[in-house]
Amino acid sequence: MSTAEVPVAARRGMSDNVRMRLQQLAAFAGLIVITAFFAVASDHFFNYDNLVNNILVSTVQIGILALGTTFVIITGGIDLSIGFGIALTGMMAGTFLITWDLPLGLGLLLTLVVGGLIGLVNGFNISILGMPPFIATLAMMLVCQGLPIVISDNGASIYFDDLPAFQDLSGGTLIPNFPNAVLIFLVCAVIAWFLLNRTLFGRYTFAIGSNEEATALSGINVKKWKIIVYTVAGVFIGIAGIISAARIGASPSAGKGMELQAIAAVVIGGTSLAGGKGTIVGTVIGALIIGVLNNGLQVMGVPQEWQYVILGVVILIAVYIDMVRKKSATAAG
Amino acid sequence: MSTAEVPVAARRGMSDNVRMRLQQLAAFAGLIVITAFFAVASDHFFNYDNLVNNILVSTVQIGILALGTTFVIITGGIDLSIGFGIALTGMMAGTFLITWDLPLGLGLLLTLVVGGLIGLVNGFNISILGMPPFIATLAMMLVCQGLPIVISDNGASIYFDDLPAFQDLSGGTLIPNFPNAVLIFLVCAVIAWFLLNRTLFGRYTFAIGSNEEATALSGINVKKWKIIVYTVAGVFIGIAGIISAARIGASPSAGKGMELQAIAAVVIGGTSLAGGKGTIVGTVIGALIIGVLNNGLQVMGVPQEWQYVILGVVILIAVYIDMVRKKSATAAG
Amino acid sequence: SKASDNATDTSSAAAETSATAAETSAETTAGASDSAAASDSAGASDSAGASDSAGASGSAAASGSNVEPGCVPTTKEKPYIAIVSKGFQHQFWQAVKKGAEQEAAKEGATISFDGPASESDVQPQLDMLKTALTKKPDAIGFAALDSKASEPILKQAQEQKIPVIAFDSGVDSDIPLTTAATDNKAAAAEAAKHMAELIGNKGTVGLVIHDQTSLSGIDRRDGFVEWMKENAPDVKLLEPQYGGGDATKSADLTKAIIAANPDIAGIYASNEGSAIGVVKGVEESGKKGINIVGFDSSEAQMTAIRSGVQAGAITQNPVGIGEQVVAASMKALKCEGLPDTIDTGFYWYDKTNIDDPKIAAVLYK
Amino acid sequence: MELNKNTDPDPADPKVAAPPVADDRYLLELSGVNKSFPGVRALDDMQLNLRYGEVLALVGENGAGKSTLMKLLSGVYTPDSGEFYLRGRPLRVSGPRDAQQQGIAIIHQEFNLMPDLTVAENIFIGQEKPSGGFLLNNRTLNRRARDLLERLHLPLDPRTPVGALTVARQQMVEIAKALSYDAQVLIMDEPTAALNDAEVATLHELIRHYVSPDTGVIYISHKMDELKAISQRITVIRDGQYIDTLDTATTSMGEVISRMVGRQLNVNAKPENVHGGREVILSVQGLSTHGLLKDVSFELREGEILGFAGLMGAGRTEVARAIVGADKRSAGTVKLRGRTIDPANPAQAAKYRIGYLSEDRKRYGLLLDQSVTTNIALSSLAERFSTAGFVRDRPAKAAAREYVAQLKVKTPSISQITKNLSGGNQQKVVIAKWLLKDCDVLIFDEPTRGIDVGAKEEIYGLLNELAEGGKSIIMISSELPEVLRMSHRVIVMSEGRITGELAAGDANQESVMHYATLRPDENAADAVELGLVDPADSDNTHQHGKEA
Ligand SMILES: Nc1ncnc2c1ncn2[C@@H]1O[C@H](COP(=O)(O)OP(=O)(O)OP(=O)(O)O)[C@@H](O)[C@H]1O
Ligand SMILES: Nc1ncnc2c1ncn2[C@@H]1O[C@H](COP(=O)(O)OP(=O)(O)OP(=O)(O)O)[C@@H](O)[C@H]1O
Ligand SMILES: [Mg+2]
Ligand SMILES: [Mg+2]
Repeated sequence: MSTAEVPVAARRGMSDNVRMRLQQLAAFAGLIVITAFFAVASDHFFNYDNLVNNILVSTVQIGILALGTTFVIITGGIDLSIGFGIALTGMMAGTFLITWDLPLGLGLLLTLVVGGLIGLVNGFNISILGMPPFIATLAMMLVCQGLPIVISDNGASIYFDDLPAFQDLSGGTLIPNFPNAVLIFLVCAVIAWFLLNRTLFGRYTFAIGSNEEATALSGINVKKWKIIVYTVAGVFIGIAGIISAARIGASPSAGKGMELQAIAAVVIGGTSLAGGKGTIVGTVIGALIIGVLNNGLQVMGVPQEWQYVILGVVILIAVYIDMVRKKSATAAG
Repeated sequence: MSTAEVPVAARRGMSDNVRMRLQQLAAFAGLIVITAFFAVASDHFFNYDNLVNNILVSTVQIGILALGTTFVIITGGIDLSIGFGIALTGMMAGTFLITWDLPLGLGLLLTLVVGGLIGLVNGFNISILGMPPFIATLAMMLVCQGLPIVISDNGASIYFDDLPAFQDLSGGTLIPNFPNAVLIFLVCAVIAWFLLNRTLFGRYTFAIGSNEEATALSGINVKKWKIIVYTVAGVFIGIAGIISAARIGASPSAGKGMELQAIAAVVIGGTSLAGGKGTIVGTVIGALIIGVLNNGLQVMGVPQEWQYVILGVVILIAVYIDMVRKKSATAAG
Repeated sequence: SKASDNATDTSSAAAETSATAAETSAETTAGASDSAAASDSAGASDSAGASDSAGASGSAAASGSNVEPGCVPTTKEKPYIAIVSKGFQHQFWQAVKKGAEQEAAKEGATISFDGPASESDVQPQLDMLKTALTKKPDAIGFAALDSKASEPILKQAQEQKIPVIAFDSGVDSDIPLTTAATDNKAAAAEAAKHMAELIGNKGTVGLVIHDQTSLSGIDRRDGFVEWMKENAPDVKLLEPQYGGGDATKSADLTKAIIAANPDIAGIYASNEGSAIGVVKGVEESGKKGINIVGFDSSEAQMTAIRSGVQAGAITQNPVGIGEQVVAASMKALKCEGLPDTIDTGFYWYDKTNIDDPKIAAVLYK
Repeated sequence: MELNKNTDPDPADPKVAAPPVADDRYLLELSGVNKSFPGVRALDDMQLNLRYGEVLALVGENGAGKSTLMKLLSGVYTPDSGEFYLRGRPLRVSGPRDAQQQGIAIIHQEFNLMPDLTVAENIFIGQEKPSGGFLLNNRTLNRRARDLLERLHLPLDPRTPVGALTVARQQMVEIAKALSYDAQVLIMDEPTAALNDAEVATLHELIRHYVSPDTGVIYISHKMDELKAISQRITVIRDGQYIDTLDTATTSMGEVISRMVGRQLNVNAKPENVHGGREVILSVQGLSTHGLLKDVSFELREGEILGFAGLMGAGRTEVARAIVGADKRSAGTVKLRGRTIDPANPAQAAKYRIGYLSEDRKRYGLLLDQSVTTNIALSSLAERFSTAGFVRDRPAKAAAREYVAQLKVKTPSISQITKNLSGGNQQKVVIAKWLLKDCDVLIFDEPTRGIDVGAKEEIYGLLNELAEGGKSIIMISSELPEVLRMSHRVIVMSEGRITGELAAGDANQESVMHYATLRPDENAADAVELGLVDPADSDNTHQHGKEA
């Protein structure tokens, strides 16, 4: 009997991979379609400068937040603290590097630690105290909204003009004509992909999201791994905070509202808020879709009130196309 | 065998009711503690005027949104469009009653219809097209952010000074010293409670959230009921929009950010974002906790940046207390 | 919603059509200089504000000499001016947009007008500015949320020989050819001055500010606070509260403030949304005799002022600002000289002067 | 119809062979049914017919297509092709609702219950009879439920949330729900998988009362001995194809089995008894929980298979959960090789090389939306398939393939999503997970639930190999024959107490049932027998057990 199955198995395995590819293709297709549309609709849209220096650069922060949040969402959780987390980590970077005038490397490290701590506390509240992720991270969001102003001098920003090395983290170009911010985003994406697909951490992330109790009964320390997941997400907040500060200086209101956009990017990328499913590639594509839409509509000179409306409708359509393809892909293969 | 088993079963049944009661008690206890604290901390806090005219009135809009959202969240969904939904329904109320000068009753009815339509579209996208609720309602949120400005005359608010009957919906006092807005909130709460606990609609709301597949296999038309759930939530948006417009005039940026607060109120009230569990009483208490905290901290004159931080921490504590009680309640049974 | 420092005000200056609006802008500068004299003599509280600002923000219609180095007059018959403002959703910005559109129609230019959803969205605004640049505009109008942060992008504009006209609040950089601005701090100080007069230089005053972290919020808070500290030490200022420019939230804040300070003598509201909220809050609290000093202009505030619920308000001239941006841009394109700053002024208005044509011209609903 | 009335089958005596069939016209008739899933031909020209008033048993290996066929009848799936007739009239089922309305009720193999709803709400979901089409009255609903449950002799409180019930009780809710429809065709897909003999008997009683001249039952089960007791005819299918339909009365089970698996099976893999000599690996003393357990003490020796018998709710699962730290212990110690251990969670238990296979595969066993490989490798990932935190997939896949072959898991590929496997094959995956992770102590809770006879033999074989290899196994099972056959020793529980311990020799139907039905808490005599009346230390329990 098993012999009888082998050929089937072969076939099955294939169609399975095919489906995976198709899914990502679908999301990707959505991105292509939108890009193509704007390329045709406006002659200012499709040029290296706009694509890289405008769209990519403007996508970096949401993208990096989305990467970290992908892990959280795959476990079935959610993280609302990432938006204002940028404000807090950014202001801390300012405090370390400007106010305290610490050496660059140390300052960056400490900033990432602060990010990690934000995540650690989230993880502790969720995993050990058993709080609903929504509440735990909402509370952290409020804390991250208040503390930066406390740190700041009456809500004033901190600037890094005397620290070009730091500013170069965003504006510099290790690769000619290719802003470091984008480079860092890509590196983060690769690392995230690796973590999710090649490590125990990634496997347990999926397992927890797909059935937490079963995972626990399989002898995996779910509590521990959940804390790690949120902490990793926190480190990504730190990275985003550093880039934000390096780009425009540390502002106590930086990152406001970015949590929704980042989560949207993740979900547009095909990751399920119910947990258990998700891809890094999808998240990157999701972030790009948002970036392209924002930029494209403005380049076309659409009145802003209509930009909101169209953005909403297009997101719907993009996700819908994606889903239809998945369905057909699943139905077929 | 049966004889022997009955007690066990009975035990569960009982301890279960006890648990339910304990839960609400817990959330309620949290509210009491917080209120008591402020009553002691400030001599301007605990008086009828502040409790009713300030706290309750300020809770009405979030409260009403939270009521509608409770149904959505119990089905395991989420609704982000409720915040700006207030802007859209409010502006429509203005358009109907001022611009088009329709009779009051008709204008109100149409506004509720608009709210219902917002929900209906959400429901359609989620239930029929199978979109993730987060995306579907996020898109709707964007639409509700843009349209009010489109409708408005260059973003100008619409005022109802010539329509005192309309303004009385919020400020008037059918019951002496008791603002109609609060009255309407209470009526909405009672209706919501009734819908959730005494009707087929409520029963299926729980069933869907508890196990959608099983509910469908039991022969329930899940798609239909989900659409109804979102539509009902939409009608509540309409009510909140009317009250907002009646109180302050219709502004294209009204309700911004209220979605998070409303959802928070629901979750603080013990409703699980995973679906299947939730109570109206809990939601009302949750909304009140938020209202009391905001007002109390302001009355105490706490600097705003600290208000954020404290709000976050207190929410954590309140929810944690609540959970500990639940746990102990469950452990017992 | 932090939008708009001078936020939310309106739009349908449509009433006074572009013709009147044009003369408005003329008025403004004039009004600025002559009332300068006025206020020097006696701090008469009619259109005095303008003078202070004139004083504050340096000579108004002064040296018209700024010209793009190596400027070549455009040949385009319909030049394109990209305007990136600080906000969008609020009436004030819609009014600026209105003025710009009117002027553009007159001068035969095309414009685009974008602004972030909230005034703390520094980065989204910079993304918009960069995007605007890629559209190769002939001139750029820009109201910086964070002037330091925008410096690098403005440099790009300079390199591309695109004249930049700053507006609303200064960009501390020499790139913009001119700044069509109003001085928020001075305007707030003017508000403080009137508040002090109204409450007889003593008593408790609450502040409902529209934004804690945006420049406009900070200036309108500090301008008010600093003036009081210096000139009316007996006035007790409460901890500022922030309502995000949202009328409902501001109303709730106001009621909490009144509850906590039964002896409150006055409340200062730093923008349109805040003002509407404060007025509503005071009404709902049922308290009488609280002096409300507001900011910006709208039907609601005018009604409140006429009815006496609100003492008065500072208004700036968003329509005028919008017109100035386009007018200045056109001048720049024609290589005509521009002054360092074009003071668009601000005005105190109350029951007494609300119908004075000079004021009526800069009020919008 | 009139005719049938008089020849109503007599439900009285279960032991007599199936009562005469009421009528040989068919109540339900299917032919030429095909259904394929991606990469799987689940049903291939399948046929089946059900007579009026009969109980038709449907048997076949795991993955043969039984559930799929039933899901076609109940409107879950739509057939690729095939003819369906109900009472001679063509039958089209557009969905679950439609199936109900046409008089077809089904108990699915996997539960379809709303855990957050009460027993009553679950039973009557869709038939609430709201007044005004809208208003509900919980009091009447609970009353209706109580009446039904009493009529069915099911020990359930209508107000209990279903999520708080054990598998066995959830199964009862499913049964009550299905019977509440009073449909003409009642489909039961492995209704007894989670039940033990006593409850099975109760269920069969219910079925006999249900069957009437114009109704019929399709009964799916892997427990061969049940078929004789309840069915009139047995339809056998294999690999999605129809094999044959046999008259129960005139057929031997051996024949049925060989038709099923297509070969002869030897069904006597009795393990040779391990004698006390071997060292004690696990020793549990005075284990108690807040829930139910009272002073549970026993020892597990190296290379031993220790059977746990008892009625539903006896507390066997709780013992297991308490040992691995899934539930809190209120008292008692657990010693591993004489060292006291106190695992706070299954993860720690796993570190001590103690593994627990849950009785509830859907809730506590599987990652349903993950692949077969992922599920099999999950427990062993850390120590076997990773270096420095990086996962090595190739060996994991190899291992998965190995077990898929050995346990004959019917799946198109090891990358198949587990949800798409048949129930029994899902169970095999869970077992593979624990076989792969080499633990010293394995606690198997209802390990063969839903597994076909052939595969059971494979698993028994593997368990024996493990035991011989020095592993120690606790086998909780509601299938007494299985316990008796596999165990070196049998421990019997009742109401959270150990009421008896029997050596393989002394263990038999009667002796086990005797201890399983002792009720020290209600019955003084039982208390005396267990020596609980005088506050003696817990050993007495065993003494008495052994003496018996
Ligand atoms: N939704 C599905 N998608 C893909 N394959 C499926 C699906 N459902 C069933 N199958 C396949 O169809 C075949 C028959 O499955 P089915 O559940 O009918 O078997 P079964 O006879 O009920 O087995 P068991 O005794 O284990 O319950 C199996 O090989 C299974 O893998
Ligand atoms: N997960 C659970 N949730 C709630 N109650 C439980 C749970 N598990 C067990 N119980 C309670 O403990 C009692 C013992 O159940 P348990 O499952 O341990 O018995 P058992 O001997 O394993 O019987 P079976 O497993 O056959 O149902 C049950 O009566 C049940 O009320
Ligand atoms: Mg099956
Ligand atoms: Mg059990």
